[in-house]
Amino acid sequence: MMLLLIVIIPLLGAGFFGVFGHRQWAFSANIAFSAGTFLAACAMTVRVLHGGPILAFHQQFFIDPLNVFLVDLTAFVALTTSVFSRAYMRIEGHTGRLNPARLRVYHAMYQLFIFTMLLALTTNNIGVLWIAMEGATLSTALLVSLYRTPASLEAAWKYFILCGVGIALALFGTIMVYFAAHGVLGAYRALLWTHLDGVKDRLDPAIMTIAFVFLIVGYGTKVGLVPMHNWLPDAHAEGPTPISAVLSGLLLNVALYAIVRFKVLASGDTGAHWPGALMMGFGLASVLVAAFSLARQRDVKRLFSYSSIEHMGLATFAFGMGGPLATFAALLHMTVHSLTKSSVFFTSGHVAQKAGTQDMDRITGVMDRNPAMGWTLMLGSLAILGIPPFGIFASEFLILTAALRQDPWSVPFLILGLGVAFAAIFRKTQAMVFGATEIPRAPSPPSVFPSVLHLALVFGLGLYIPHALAVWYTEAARLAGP
Amino acid sequence: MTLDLVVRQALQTLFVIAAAPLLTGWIRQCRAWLGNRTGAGILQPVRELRKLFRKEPVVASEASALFVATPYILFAAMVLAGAIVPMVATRMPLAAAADAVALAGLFALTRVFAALAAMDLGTAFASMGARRTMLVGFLAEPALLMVLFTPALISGSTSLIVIVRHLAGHGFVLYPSMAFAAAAYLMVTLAENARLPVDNPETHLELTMIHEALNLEYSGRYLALIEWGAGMKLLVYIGIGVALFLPWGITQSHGLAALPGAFALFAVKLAAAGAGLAVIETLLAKLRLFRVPEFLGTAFLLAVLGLLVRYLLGS
Amino acid sequence: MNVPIGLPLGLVLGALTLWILVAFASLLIPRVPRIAPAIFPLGAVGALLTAFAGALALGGPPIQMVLPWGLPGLPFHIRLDALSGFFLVLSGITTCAISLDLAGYRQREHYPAAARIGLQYHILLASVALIFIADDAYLFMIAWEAMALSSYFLVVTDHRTAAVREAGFLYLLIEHVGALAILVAFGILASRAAPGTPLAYSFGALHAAAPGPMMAGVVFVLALIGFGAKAGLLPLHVWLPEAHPVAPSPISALLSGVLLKVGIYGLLRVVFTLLPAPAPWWGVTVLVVGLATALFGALLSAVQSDMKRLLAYSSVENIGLIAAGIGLALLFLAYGLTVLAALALIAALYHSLNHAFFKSLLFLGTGSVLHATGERNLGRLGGLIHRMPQTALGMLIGTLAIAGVPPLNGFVSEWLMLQAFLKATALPRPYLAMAIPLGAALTALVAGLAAYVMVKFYGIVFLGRPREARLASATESGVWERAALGMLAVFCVAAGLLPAYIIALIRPVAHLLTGAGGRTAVATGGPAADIVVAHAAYVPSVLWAALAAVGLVGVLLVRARHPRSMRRAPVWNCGYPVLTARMQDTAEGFGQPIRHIFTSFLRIRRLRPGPDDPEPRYESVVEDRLWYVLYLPLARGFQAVFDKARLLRHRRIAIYLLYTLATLVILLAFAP
Amino acid sequence: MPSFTSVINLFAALFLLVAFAMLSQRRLANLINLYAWQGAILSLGIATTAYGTGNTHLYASAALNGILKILVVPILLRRLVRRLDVQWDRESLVRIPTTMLIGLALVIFAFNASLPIAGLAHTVNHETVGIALASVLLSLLMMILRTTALSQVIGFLALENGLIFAATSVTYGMPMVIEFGIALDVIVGVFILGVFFFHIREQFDSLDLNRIEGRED
Repeated sequence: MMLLLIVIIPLLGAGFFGVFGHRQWAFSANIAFSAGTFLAACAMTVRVLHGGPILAFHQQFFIDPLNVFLVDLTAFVALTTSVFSRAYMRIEGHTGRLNPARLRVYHAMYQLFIFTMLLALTTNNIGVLWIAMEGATLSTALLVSLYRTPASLEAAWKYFILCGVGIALALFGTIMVYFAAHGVLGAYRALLWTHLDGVKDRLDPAIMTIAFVFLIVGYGTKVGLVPMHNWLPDAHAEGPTPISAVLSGLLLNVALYAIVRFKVLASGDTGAHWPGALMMGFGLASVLVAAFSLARQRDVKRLFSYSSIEHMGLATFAFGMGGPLATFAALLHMTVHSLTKSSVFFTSGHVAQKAGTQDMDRITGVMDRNPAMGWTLMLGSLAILGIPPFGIFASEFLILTAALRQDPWSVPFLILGLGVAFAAIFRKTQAMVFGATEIPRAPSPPSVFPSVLHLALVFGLGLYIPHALAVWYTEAARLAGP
Repeated sequence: MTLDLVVRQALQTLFVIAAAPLLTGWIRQCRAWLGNRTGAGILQPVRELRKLFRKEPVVASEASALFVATPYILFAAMVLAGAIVPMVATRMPLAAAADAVALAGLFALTRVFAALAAMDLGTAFASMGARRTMLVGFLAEPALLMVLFTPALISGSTSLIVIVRHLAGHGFVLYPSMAFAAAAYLMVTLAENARLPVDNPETHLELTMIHEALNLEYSGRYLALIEWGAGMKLLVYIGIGVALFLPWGITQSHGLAALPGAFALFAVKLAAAGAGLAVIETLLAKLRLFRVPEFLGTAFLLAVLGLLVRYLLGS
Repeated sequence: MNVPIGLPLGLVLGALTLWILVAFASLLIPRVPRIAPAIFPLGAVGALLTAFAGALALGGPPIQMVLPWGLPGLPFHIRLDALSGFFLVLSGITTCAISLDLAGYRQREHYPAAARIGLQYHILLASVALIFIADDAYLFMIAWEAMALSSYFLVVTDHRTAAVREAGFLYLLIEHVGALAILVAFGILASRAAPGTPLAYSFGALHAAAPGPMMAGVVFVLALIGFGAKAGLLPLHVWLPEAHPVAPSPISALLSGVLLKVGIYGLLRVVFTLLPAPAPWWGVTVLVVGLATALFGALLSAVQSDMKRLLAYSSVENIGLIAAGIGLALLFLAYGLTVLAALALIAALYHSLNHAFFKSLLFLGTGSVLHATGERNLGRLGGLIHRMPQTALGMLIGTLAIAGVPPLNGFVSEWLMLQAFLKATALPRPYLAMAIPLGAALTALVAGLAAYVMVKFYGIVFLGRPREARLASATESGVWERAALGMLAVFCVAAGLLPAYIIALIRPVAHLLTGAGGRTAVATGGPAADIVVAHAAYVPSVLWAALAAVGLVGVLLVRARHPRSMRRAPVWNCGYPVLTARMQDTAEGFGQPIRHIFTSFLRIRRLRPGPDDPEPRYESVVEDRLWYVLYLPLARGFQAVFDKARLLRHRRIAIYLLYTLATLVILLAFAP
Repeated sequence: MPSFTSVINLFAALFLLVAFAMLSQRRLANLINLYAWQGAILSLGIATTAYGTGNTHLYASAALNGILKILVVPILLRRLVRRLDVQWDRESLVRIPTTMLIGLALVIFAFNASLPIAGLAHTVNHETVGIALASVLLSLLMMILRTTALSQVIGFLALENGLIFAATSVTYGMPMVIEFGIALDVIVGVFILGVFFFHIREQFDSLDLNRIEGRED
């Protein structure tokens, strides 16, 4: 039942806001629903930690260490984002950039989006997984175009078409998996991951090859892997900031989660090598292309969305390497990245809102204007750049270690990517945070709290990973990394 | 035992202090003779010093303590140098307390102080002189060190005493490397002591002078101390040259018996060196200032060449 | 020394906690101004604690400890051995003086950012101490980057001017590139460890990894790049002359005095204690790079007109000398001449200590001058010895020390360095044995240049006439600043007069790193505290006692014979009546001979006055050739790649769909 | 039973043919008709499979697809065309014959790519997989080559048709819940697209992609 709550609460929320989403108190209600989801997630986590994996509803739902921590992460970031969006979207509403009708759409779609992601994470049925991913695309398409500006519409259009095509290809891949499996498992169970996992060594490799190609291209589009990444910067830059935060922090993770699940199947018991190699290739390409695209960005949210591409590439690369250490690192990287990146998006969104522009050349002196915001932006971008003692350094440290052990050839590329990314992003951040400004000191915004909270968590993870969490990651790594 | 150490030390030091003006006078006299002039006699510098000491010194009102202290520092440093170099005997406490590198350091100390004191008043000529002194210095110092290294490599130590013992001990051996070193050393000596062709000790033409420019503002006893120090510097340089290239006759015995002979021999060496210096100065014309770096560069290269030859021939 | 075994480590940890507390306490300064005067003195106390702990550790056995934090399977290891101890002493004493100066500095400039400086400065101190005691790569990297960041924030204290930001960015960028290199170096070592241990990052495990010569070479090169970037070795020195001038002076002192030494520490730690026995080419590389750096730094510092740039380049020079010593030590070690290696290492470490003292001294003094006059350009200073006599005295000592003039400490390390070079004849390879004397020659040349530079520096700033009218209003600096200067000056003199005791401090380190047994080539001690290398003695105490005696006797005699005192009068100046400050030699003028001699090494921009200029000023700016040879082309290359990467962005969705289709087709075509 | 497999193959061939026709067709009305035809073929194919294999839920699936793709979506699209009065697709950069050649190449490629599956063609011959793959790629190609938003969407829907076809003919249909899910997604998608079109229209007063994709980033 707990499990059901997780998906039901946001669904109810979506319906609820479909009616009341335009009211003043909707902002707070949004927090309430997200909090409910988060509590349900925590309760379920406790159960999993004690009772072990759960199968529910004719095995349609499935919770194991691999997805439970993603569920928690999703619920948590959804909660903090709702706290942030309360402050942020209020201002948007008051400044009249959004009318009540659109606020209604916003809230409804926000909850729907959370629902689809949680569904995608918790389902055991790869078909439902696909439907959920498609649903996530559809629900966010309208959010991206929320401002109805030409730019936002173009972004939404790109987003819809590219991700739609990607998702469609993923469906073809799913069908192929089913095709490979239903001879073995029979029509009903051939879509249930648990069963597929059981017989993965008996699935026909030829079909699984084609299937995995389609799946990685399809879901990879949503992860933002190069060269299918071009929807990502626009969608992040044009949508409202809370959406950018959840897109970067959560949706990418979920899509990557899907790929990892299928990698487990495709590489089979024998641990066929090429799916991993494929992921490593995509990962490296993403890291390099994203790093080299960073330097020329002028829009602050665009800048950080490219950095999301880079980090997702890093995680994909690590998953591709496989092995307990690399997979552990990749999971850790997913966690810290989504925390840090959402925090960075919060802050930069605020900065842009205050400055009235997302053009970085016209934003200066944040430190003078508002020290709290200046420090969060500075430390956040340093954290995203993998400066210790923030958690991303820990994960990158582990990834490099694994790479040096397993695939030393890749290390120069990784280092190059990291170095270039540092130069590009830090130059911009420094120009924004420091420098003189005419705008008078503003009181620190109420919602600096979520970003600070995230940064604090990431900071802690860099210095000390709690035992429970470590065990949990190791467990998940065992599942995900053959 | 220790007493005779102290005696030797004291005697040599006093000898250096006393002989410095005479050496200057002797060189001037020789130059006069070579120039078909009668000259003022060897004692002329002594008279000058006495006169200067009597005069009341005039010090610029902007002068700082550094300006006043410098002459004493220069003088004392030169006395110390005179005490360190084994000119007549090797068994001396101070000679054992410092080696060739320390000696070079001592010269650097005097140079730096002289230059700083010259810059103190902020007159155009003095600061120009300071610049030129430092220019000569930073080129001459490494050359000097390189010269000292050649015998140091031969004897395996930078201690002048060890060098003297080693070179004198092996009888009259010709080290080709030492030839290079000697040539380089001569050039360094000329440059460091403001002799021709680098600087003309007689001149007072402001634009060309180096050493004199430093002393423009000094008078009375301060000028006297500086001039005396300069004289001792020249003597010490000759003394080092003797220790390195003509170490024979420097007593290494314990007793004091050998001292008079050693002193006499050293005096002869000094006189010869002074005369030679006079000849060189008469023959050479002054270089343009821009040529000075090339001159010292040559000295430096010669010294390095000496080192390499030392390695190549092992001798 | 029979002290409780854990005491030194305990002291260091105590100092760390104290610093952290002070750091966060200083956040309260705006609210509770009362606490402000206590902040920096407390920091100084912490610094003294670390210095004391380091001194204890030098005598005692190494102490280890494992903290419960860190990555799973990789807790934090800390360890305090002789090497850490020595550097703790170095940084402790220096930072103590700097803290004292800051105590006054904060009172002087009523910084709005007093709180910020207090916070970051103490975090910086803590991270530096942590680097010295870190015993695993992860903790080391954390401390390392913490140091980089906090120092960066201190450098950009005055972040409203663009130049400061640019310098800060360059600093942190090079810093970070270096950090990546170090990270990979550690990673390679760890990847060579036993397969069972995925995270073999404790220094013990890294040492046990014992990679083959090939891999060891790679690690060595990476370490040299990483730590060289920190220390400012060629060609990664470019951040120094940019960052030092823009930083507040005490921070410049910290950068030059301590942080550069952290780079040296890292190099020693990795190359000597983590890697297996060195190959000869390592030593040659370090030696050559070091000498090149030294010469380059000396030349460029000779032609600077900005006080702090001049000092920054002279730091480059000194680091080069230190590196040369280390290279020599490696070379000796590679051929098994541990005793000589110990000698070279002692010379290098001695010079590190000296440089920490006198360079911090000079930067602090520069800070006082800067505050008193608001002027950094040598061409606008002069005659300050009359306005700020005590500062001038302290600076004189610093100047003589860095000029390598006896009886001060700079000369001692130079002496040891030259002795080490002379011992190179012991090398079995003739071509090496022949090449090394050239090294000695270069060292001597560099020392001479250093003297030239410092005479220029001191003479133009403190002597002569004030070149600007407003200098007349300059006043002596505060008590705290003078206390800091005095402290460092005393240490310079002490290290110059009592080398035996300093060497006694360093010897355990030399033994630890070279494995030379009880004896080293340099004998010390004796009643006169002399140091002897191969019969060549240097006994400063005796020598300078004698010098003082002679000087005194001279004075007394002269006074006794001619009691009349001097007469004060206007400057004679060859009888030329008018004398203005503009007749003096300028900084450019003083540098002219160097520019003239080494013109091919330098890139000079001359700004000549126009013919009808009422106040003609000749100015010549000398630029770093490496910018134009190396960095600008590199930057241009990256720009080009950025533009290429931009071509991937296209306006049409169709193109993106085409990417997808193409990817699909290619993958299907090549899938197994 | 070979007879019904051959029937399926026949439908498959027709399916591919229609895909080609859509690739060449530039008049939007005809394009929509073709799409309807494709839907018809699809549902017939599903029905045949249902008859042949006798698992009844496929009939439902056939009906669902029929309603959706012969009636609902075409009607919606026609209304859109009328409301936005766009009749013709703009001349694309690539000429029709070239387009056909590329398409042909893709088909051949798809067949080869699906060859390995022939190994275990226990249920069905691999041509069907190949054809499904081919039609997917063809629709993708169409989306690339078309220059108005509407025709791009039709391409997208065709792509989705190809997927359903693959699902049913290759694997005798996915479980019902999936079928419904997919169908739901299609409907929602079309609706959202409709909304989009009006936004786009009011912003750019055109559906011309070149106008929409105006800005550099």
